Amino acid sequence: MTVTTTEPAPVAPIPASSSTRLVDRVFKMRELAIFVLLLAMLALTQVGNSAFLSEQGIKDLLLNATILVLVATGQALVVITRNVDLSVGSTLGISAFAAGTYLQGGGHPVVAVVLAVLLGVGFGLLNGLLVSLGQVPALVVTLGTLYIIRGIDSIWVGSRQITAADLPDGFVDFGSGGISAVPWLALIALAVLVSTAYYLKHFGSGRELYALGSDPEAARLAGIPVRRRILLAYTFCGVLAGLAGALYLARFGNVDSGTGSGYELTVVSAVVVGGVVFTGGSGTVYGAALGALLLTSVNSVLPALGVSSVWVLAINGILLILAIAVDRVVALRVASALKKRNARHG
Amino acid sequence: ATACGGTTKSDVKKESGAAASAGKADPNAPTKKGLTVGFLPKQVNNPYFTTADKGGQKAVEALGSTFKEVGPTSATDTSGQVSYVNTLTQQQVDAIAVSAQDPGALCTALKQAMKNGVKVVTYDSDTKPDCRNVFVSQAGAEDLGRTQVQLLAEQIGYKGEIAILSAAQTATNQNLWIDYMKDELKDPKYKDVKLVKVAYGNDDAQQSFQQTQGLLQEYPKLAGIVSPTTVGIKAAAQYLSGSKYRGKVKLSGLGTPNDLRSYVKNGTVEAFELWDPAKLGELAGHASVALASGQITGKEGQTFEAGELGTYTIGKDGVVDLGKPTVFDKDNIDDFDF
Amino acid sequence: MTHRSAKDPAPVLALRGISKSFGAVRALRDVSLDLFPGEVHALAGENGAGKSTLIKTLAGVHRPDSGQVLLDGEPVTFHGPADARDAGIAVIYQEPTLFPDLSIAENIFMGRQPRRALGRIDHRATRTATVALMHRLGVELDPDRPARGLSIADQQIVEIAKALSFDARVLIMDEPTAALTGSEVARLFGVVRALREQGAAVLFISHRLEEIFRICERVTTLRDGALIASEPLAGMTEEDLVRRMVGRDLDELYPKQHVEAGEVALSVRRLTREGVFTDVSFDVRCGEIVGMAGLVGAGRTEVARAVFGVDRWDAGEVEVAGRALVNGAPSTAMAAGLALVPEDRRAQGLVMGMSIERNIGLTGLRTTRRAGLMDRGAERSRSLDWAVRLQVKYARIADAVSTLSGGNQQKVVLAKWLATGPAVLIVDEPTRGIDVGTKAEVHRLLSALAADGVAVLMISSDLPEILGMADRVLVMHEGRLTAEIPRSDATEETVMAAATGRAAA
Amino acid sequence: MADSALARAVRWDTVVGALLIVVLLLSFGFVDGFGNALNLSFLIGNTLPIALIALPMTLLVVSGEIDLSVASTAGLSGAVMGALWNQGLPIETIIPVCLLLGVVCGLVNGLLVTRLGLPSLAVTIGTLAAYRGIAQIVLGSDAVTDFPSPYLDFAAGRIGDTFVPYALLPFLALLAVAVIALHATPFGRSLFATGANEEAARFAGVRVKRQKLILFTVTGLMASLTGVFWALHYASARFDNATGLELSVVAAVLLGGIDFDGGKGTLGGAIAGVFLLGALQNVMSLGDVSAQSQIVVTGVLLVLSVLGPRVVRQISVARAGRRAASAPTS
Ligand SMILES: Nc1ncnc2c1ncn2[C@@H]1O[C@H](COP(=O)(O)OP(=O)(O)OP(=O)(O)O)[C@@H](O)[C@H]1O
Ligand SMILES: Nc1ncnc2c1ncn2[C@@H]1O[C@H](COP(=O)(O)OP(=O)(O)OP(=O)(O)O)[C@@H](O)[C@H]1O
Ligand SMILES: [Mg+2]
Ligand SMILES: [Mg+2]
Repeated sequence: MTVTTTEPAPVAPIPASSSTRLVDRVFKMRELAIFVLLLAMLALTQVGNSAFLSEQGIKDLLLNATILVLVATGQALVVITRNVDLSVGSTLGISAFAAGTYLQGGGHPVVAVVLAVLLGVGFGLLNGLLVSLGQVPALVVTLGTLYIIRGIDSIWVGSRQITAADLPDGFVDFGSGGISAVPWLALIALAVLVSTAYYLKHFGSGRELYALGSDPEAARLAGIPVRRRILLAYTFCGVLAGLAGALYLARFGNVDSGTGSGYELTVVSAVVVGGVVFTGGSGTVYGAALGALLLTSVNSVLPALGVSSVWVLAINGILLILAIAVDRVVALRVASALKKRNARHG
Repeated sequence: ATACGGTTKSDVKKESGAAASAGKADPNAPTKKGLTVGFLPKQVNNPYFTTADKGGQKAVEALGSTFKEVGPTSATDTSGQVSYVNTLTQQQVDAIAVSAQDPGALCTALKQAMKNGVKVVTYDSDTKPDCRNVFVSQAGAEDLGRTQVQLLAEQIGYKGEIAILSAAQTATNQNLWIDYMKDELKDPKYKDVKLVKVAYGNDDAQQSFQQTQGLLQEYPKLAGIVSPTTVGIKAAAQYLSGSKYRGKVKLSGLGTPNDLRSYVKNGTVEAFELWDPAKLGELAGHASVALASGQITGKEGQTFEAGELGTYTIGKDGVVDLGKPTVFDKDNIDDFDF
Repeated sequence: MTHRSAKDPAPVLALRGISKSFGAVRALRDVSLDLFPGEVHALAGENGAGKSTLIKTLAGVHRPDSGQVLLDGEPVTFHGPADARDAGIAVIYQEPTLFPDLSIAENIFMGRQPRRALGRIDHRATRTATVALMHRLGVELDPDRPARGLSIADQQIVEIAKALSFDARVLIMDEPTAALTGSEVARLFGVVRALREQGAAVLFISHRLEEIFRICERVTTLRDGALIASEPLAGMTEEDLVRRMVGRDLDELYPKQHVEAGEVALSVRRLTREGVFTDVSFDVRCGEIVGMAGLVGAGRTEVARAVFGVDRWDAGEVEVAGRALVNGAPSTAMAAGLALVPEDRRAQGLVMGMSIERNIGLTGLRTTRRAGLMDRGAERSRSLDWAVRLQVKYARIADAVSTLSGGNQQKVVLAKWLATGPAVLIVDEPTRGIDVGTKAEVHRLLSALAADGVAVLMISSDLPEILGMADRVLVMHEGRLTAEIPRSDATEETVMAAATGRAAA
Repeated sequence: MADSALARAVRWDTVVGALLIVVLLLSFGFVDGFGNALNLSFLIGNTLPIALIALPMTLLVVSGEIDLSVASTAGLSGAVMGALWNQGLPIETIIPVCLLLGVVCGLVNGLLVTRLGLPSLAVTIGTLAAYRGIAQIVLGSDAVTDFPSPYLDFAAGRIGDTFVPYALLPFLALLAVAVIALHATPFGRSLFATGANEEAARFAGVRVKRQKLILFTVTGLMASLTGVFWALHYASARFDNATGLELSVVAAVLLGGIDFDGGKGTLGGAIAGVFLLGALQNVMSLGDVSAQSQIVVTGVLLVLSVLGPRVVRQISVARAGRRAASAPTS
């Protein structure tokens, strides 16, 4: 009762390397779509208003995006693991204020940044521990910590505020300065972005973040230290939220108890527009950064075109939907191209 | 308008006039002690309101009564503010001093409060007149609107394009001021001044920031910006001071000395104005106690004592004006701390 | 070929007196097991006997309630799958555990990628190694293709490649062949033999007894979580093994009754879904069991999905009892009397967190209602009735199906569809992972259904099953129907010839 | 997994219900001003908008989707109501128009999700901005307050001197409909299946897309109903009405034990969550707890709502494990 007795015949090796490049290219297209959309939008605006892409204009665009890019990078990491951190806005707010208070008291700017980052680490760890040890839904937990951190911030800060006058000049100048059109802050964000992307692609633990977002149970069976990785993602997200807080302080020179509130929806939008899928396991930080750039640019484009601010919100929303729809269509194309290519009959 | 038998706008009568209480005012009634006055700002944690409410506290406590402050943490949480009115009513305070987030939304709750014997004073932002007893106005809206334009026009030499950076589109007082600004600009002496745009930064630092950028990109020849909101003027100042426009584009409007001190010193801002929020709160406190003591009811023409501030007379629709705003510049700014 | 290094009596891995309970269920009671290097060891038992639980205990997924795991004679405690892996134990779990978003290459080497300087991953080496593994298994799978969308069989192959990718001392395979057809099985066995020659210990689970006899030297039988016997296979017959597993003799394995075929119940005409299958036409009559054979990926499942309406078709038509079906609408197909037992029970057949009762009830939402509301009594009795008829082994009908063993889950899927009282029943790999006893039970059931006039289309990769049960055999090759073979002519040779495209019928 | 019986014993929705009752009882006894009819009617009236939206939201979340645009839809229908009222249209015409608008908003969400296959979270973050933006375009900076008093009285008033707001009665009717739809109909059953395993539901003949489209549409309808109610209750139609309400709804629904991965939860739990948060806020305000501290309490409650059941389960599992281990194995 044997099924078959034919012993296997050797199979021709797979012609692989060319197809790899194709896959790579096709997959990059997902980010490409957003990139093209962004460029088109900027070009159109430039046509409508020649001052838009002046040195100052470019600098403003980059500066506006910096903080969101940083937070979105951290968020992307968390979303890749099939979790979410809604508390980033609160963390940003409290660490910005902490850094501000320290600077107000005559502290050194570098120490202030470190302080903000450390606060970020603390809250990131808190979120990470709650989510990974408790194994409870991240959405609920971080919505909870969003409220908790914001509440603590409000109680601590009260009606105090920190203004540019309280900060060392060097710090504030750093926030708006740079090499011609490229602000220092944007360079920091870029460095963080590139190294995060490199880490995700080329290091084992980076790939494991994708794996456990893709299928947590399979990750456990594959011996991936799931809890430690989730903790890592949250801590990293907290670090970037804290760093973003410090940069926010430098950029706006102005923080109070409301700083960063409501930021979570913007960050999540940026990440989603950037093609990082909410069910985990796919997407890149470059995508998230592009999403952030797109979103903040919209806010600069509309005023520059003289669109009444009454229209801004509606256009914003419609653009957001457009961006995800385009992304989706491209993704479907990719999938069907893959299917055709890999069809086993033919 | 009732063609289909429905209820339309024209069927609804306009009500107006302050809700003067039934009882008569007795200007000589003794000031009651041991009252409780609840202050309900648009937003707690907002430095402006904190200063104002401190003034209120000073007045109320000086008169031998108890002060308390409650309020929502967001300036757009109208339902939150309504619940606080309800709560204060439940707690049977003697008077509520409230800065309304919305002219209509608080009405039902405030009327309910007045029905339960609570006196209602609005300050900074009014409700519909029939929903409160007295409105303590920071300054005549007309004064504020006109003086802001005058201040900026002087700085730009009565010549060039100007823009307004306001808060939310729905902010009642902002809109009123803007109307007066536009009216002031009709004066022939402003024939070379052109208002090109009203932008809205929603009292959010970052949005106000980007709106300022947008204004400058759209109108490269912009000579000046008026921002009749403390958040807006601060954000605009921060942007200008870090950009190539510092000192070239003039900025004026309403701001607090503490916020703008450094920008005045580094030349971004020449002069701006504001009333003293502490005094506004103080006056609201006095008005509350006077109402609760029965010295006034909110009718036009009644007068009451407001301690150091002097004597005030209630105007039309139950409005009390604090007085003219103060102009701050390099020379006097260090004399103020709020 | 039967080579055994019995001269080395020390087991690499051993279990001593292992017990494990899940709540009230005692999945393992005092079980011991020895795995010797250079030996393939079979683990046999009915569904729910505790085989997978035993494996998960060996792999560090479950901690035993009592008893010991010995590695090279030393007691060890595995705190997690990583510990077991580091000890050189490779495991293929019963249910594929792939990362759908990651490429096949990454899936295989996750956590153990070849490294370059500074601990960076060597992507190129990973790909090369994957290509080599695929070559060894004789399959063509693009290493860069994401695992999402792989058929169950391909997933299983990736799992096998994963286990082979590290030169494990112990290889544990929980029903690796359940989704595979003959040629892939043969490949796999070739690889297993090679590993055995190299001195690895292999633990192998399968419900296809002939496979056990083909590759194993020794068999351990479990029944109800208890150890029945551990003995050499030499000299045993299939009947002996079945008796150990079931505790009694088994009736005929393929109890096909002869039925006169009636009216055409299901008629598929020139059905095409671009890039997947082309121009497929066939009929199934009342009372007939039509088998559908083909190699993995031939497109059988895709045809079934399209016929049932889960996927849309691009051209052609489907009629049930003379009435044309709407394209892409499972609900109308169900209303017309069609039922599909899908291939992937976890993804398509069951709602894992839901109770057994409600899973079975899910196909009856249209019928078990009173005045538009759920009739819970009717739902329960319908579910109980079918769970009992299919001998599902459960503690309470309100328990989540996720607590059932793989085979019992399969029975729930069957129950869910049989409960609709279909006129046309399509079953896709109906006995995948089902033990011999139950398999005969399922076959008897299908046979009885056919006798009652139900038209049955049976897709299966288990050739003996097809040959034993089908009145007619349809064979697919690369998306086309290549042969229709009457029962009298159907042999392994004719079917395989058509399936591999070597002969046109 | 192994502990379904234990899991059932510590079902969070019953815990929330019990907690609500405890809070109410304690407040009656110990908090001045809580128990009187006026306060209770305020409490209920101010909680109703959240409760109204929580009804369809619960169903939506059970089926594995979410709609964050609800508050904007409510704002939009309020804005349209104000604009049309300013145009002189009769309110009897305006309200149906607004509800229809809500249906359209919901339909847009639903079509984007079901036809294009976009994730609902992303889509509704987009429409959250878009609908609010349209509201701003429609009504601009106006605040319309002069709605006819019979309507205002209905939306803000209560029956005699009781604690029952008029609006509570229609809400209870809607609640009953929603409870039956979710827990006693085949439709509700299929929602649970879809939420837990959409693929399997499709294979079982559930028309998943149509079902989701219906849910989004109903959610839009209920959101616009809430918008109309809001404008009348607070006698104020502005474009920024109900801003941020979506987070309150989500928080309350989560607190009520609805699992955002879909497939789990009860409507009773969700509504208990809504009123628990409402009651706690009321009590804390009466007790002069500052708004900032109230935020912290809300946050802590949310965290506890997921951590609590988890910890209880872990403890009982550990205990069961110890018992099993100590039992002699034959
Ligand atoms: N996580 C679990 N929770 C509760 N019960 C479980 C769990 N896992 C397994 N069981 C029970 O333990 C028993 C043994 O299951 P196991 O999966 O080991 O069977 P099996 O021999 O692998 O069966 P099959 O051949 O069907 O795969 C079954 O009764 C099953 O219901
Ligand atoms: N390029 C591809 N993209 C996605 N899926 C693919 C691709 N190529 C093949 N497949 C999968 O391979 C399978 C091909 O057909 P199908 O499963 O219908 O064959 P089958 O004969 O039923 O095989 P099996 O015995 O595995 O069920 C499909 O499940 C399909 O999802
Ligand atoms: Mg098993
Ligand atoms: Mg198949």
